[in-house]
Amino acid sequence: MANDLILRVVTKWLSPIIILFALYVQFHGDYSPGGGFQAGVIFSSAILLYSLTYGLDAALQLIPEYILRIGASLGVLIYGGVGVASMILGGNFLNYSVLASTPVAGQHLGIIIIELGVGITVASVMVLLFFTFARRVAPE
Amino acid sequence: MSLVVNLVLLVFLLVMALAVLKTRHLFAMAMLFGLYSLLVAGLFVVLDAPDVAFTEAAVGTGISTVLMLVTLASIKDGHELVSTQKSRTAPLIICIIMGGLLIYGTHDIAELGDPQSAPHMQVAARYIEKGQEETGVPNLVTAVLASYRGFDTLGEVTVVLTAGIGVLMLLGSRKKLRIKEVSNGK
Amino acid sequence: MIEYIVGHINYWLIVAIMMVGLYTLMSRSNLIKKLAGLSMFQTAVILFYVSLGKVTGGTVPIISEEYSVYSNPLPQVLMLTAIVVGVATTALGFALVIRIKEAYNSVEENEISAMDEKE
Amino acid sequence: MEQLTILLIVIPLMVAPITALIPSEKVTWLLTLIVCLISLAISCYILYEVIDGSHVIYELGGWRPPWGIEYKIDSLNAFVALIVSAMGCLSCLFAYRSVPDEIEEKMIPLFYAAFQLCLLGLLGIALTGDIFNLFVFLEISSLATYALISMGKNRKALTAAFSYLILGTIGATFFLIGVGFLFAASGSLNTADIASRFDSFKDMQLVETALIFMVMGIALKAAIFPLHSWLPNAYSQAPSTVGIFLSATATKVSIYVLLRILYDLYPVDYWVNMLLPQIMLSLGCVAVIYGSYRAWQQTEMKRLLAFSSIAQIGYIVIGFSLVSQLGLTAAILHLFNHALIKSTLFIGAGILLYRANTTELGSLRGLGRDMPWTFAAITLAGLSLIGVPGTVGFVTKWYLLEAAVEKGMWIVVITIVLGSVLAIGYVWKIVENLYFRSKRKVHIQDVPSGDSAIARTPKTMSAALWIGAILCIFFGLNTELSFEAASSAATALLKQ
Repeated sequence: MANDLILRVVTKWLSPIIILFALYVQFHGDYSPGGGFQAGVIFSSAILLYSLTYGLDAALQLIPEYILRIGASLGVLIYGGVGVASMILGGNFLNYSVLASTPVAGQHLGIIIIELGVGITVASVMVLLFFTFARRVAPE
Repeated sequence: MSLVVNLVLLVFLLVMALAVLKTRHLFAMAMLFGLYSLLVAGLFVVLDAPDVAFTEAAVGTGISTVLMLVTLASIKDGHELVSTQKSRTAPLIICIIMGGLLIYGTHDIAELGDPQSAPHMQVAARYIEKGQEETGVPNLVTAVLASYRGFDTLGEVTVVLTAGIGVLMLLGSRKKLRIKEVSNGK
Repeated sequence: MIEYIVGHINYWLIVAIMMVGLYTLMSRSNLIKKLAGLSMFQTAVILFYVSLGKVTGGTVPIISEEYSVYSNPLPQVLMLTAIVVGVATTALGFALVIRIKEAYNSVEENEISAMDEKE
Repeated sequence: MEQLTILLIVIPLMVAPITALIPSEKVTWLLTLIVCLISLAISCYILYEVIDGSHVIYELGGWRPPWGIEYKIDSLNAFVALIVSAMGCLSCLFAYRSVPDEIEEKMIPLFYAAFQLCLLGLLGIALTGDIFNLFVFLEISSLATYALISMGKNRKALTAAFSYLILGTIGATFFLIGVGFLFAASGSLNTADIASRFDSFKDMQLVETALIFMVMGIALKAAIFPLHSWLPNAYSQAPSTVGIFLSATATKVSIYVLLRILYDLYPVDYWVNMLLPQIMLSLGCVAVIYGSYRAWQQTEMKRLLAFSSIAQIGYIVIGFSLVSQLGLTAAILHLFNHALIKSTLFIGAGILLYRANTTELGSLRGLGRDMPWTFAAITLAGLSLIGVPGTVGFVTKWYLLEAAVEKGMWIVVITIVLGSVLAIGYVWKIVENLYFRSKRKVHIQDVPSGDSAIARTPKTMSAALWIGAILCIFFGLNTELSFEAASSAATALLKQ
């Protein structure tokens, strides 16, 4: 597939748009359908598309595996970290109300941060899954 | 109207499920499976659940189907064997009993869309009433997901991480792992 | 009677789909097909939950001034989690299938258990 | 105090992702051990606080139940959390030398991360007061378990993990269906909330079906008799460390969930006339006989122990199906006692595997004479399994017999005695092969792997084995401590 000009051009144009859409879904999830999980999966589909057209090695150059591993852990740590931060600030675990001056602002802030954590973990793990599986297909 | 759409989609879905069951060509099955997920996503839209539809479309039609295809490509085996040894009556009987039990259970379930049913009257009522006020987020699904039941979502992210770790443990090494052909010690 | 059927038929259909999934899982020997059946079974359960959240005349649970009746967000939230759990299980299952194929050179349960018994 | 309870979850949750990234087997092992020890300390403290019948309530996210998720910890929660974290410590101690021997070096950090996630999942199940949250943590522990089992050396480990994955997921999905039906009837997911409003919807068929599906799903995960088929392969093919941890905790935690459903979520008088106790009781009895008999037939030590687990689960099922304070106490006490006995025996089997590279009883002949101390500890644990006075096994069987006599169930009494006789048979089989059979020509020095380091049992392994064996005797002689905890837990369950 890597030699098909149309596919290559379309992928080049489409991937950034998909990533942009993922970012929209990520940060507009409070007002419209969507959120960290959906954004993560959409983001990973952009990378999937790229690696299907340009090959696994090219995609691995774009995003090396160790970054994905760190990302997978980082997302959970961000989420848990928000919980721990709210404990340190005197609330219960995951009580975002204490994170900002007013409870509602705190809630909103907390939700945005944890959604980001979800997005990072999901995107990393989904891409990681695909890479790990796809490596088994590559002729050795 | 939405009930009719709902029923039509459900019938399609049943047909699709039967097709997955019947087909012997595994690549065709993967495609049918993707279609099945897409239909489910459509049903979720009819049921006012765009968030779930979004996820199902991305996960069921996207990730699951892609993983299934990659697995098929990796094992290089596109056909299911016609198995004669495995008994099919026992599973059929079990499924009929389970299905019968479930239908027995749904006897006194509230009708689809009944606004007076217990799930709407109890816990959820407060989310709709005060959700935006308390969390500052108009999308109540996000509000409940991230705040009221934020701990579940933390668990969900942990599940994703666990799956990632598990798959890396299984397929992570580039070389094929040496595996003993016989049980230990023999 | 007709009212009863109209009120329940969607649940019956969902149960039927659930059981087709379960039957696929239990009666087939091919491991990939088993996983597809498992996934269909779970998806049908998810569908059941989401159906519980529907309110007639309601709309998507995103608060806005134009609407006053909303569908129930709770089952939707629960099922977002369940979908993720489902895909995580399926991914792990596929990884196991690849390893089983490498170790046994087969993905048919019958053949594999025959090989296991020989040892 | 309240914040401590959540730390039980938060610590493994924050440490596991970090563990997965550290490329050092020593550091990751140390982190895991620290996590287990801290969990043990916290759960001991919580148990100490609630043993008088009080509760610790923790509202996650600061939301009041039933809108938010709540932890409402009584002595049963704390007791189960204690079992899980104590067994975590024991298997972690054993892991120090066993894991590098069995797992590919590159995978060790991931292995320990998965181990911590499994611990996290089991602790989460043990603490939560919300049935959907329970499902989420059930899946965390299950997914980690499937991955851990598949790390076994033999290729059979892969098929064992796969069939466990299929059956475990069916079980979890059945549970989810049950939760959905209960939610359709009650509109709530909080255990206490559902229990308090139970009368308003108890006549619905939904509620009945919900109970059946939840019990079936969890029985599958707990390997209660006809649904046990995944267990023998899963436990015997898993790496030794995993086998120890799972045999001591996984089914125990599932049984705990069953107790919660039957005694807490549903009122006892709802199901006591539904034939359910009779069915469970007969399944328990069949499990005792069947499990013991199959164990006796086995020629491989780990498989023998796994079948014996099915029988021991049968005792626990008998205990709580008697529906009495005493029976319930015996069941809960046996959760702890059996965890202790089985983990000790699995540690013994793990040491034999490490030294002799096999657990086939035929190949182990006479090995006990070369390793007298290991052999002595295995024998002690074996005696506990039979139920010899002075050991933990005796304590539970005694209470169980008393409970059965109290109810006038003579068949149950006969079953328990018969089960013990069969237990003598299969424990003797181990002892006989290890000590009384003449040695085979193969000496441990020239085992197939031939490593000179293997000629000695590592200190950490011996320590784990002896801690287990001594505790078997300690809690067999000092019954007050464990009995008080179990009976307080039983009271907490029956009160509601």
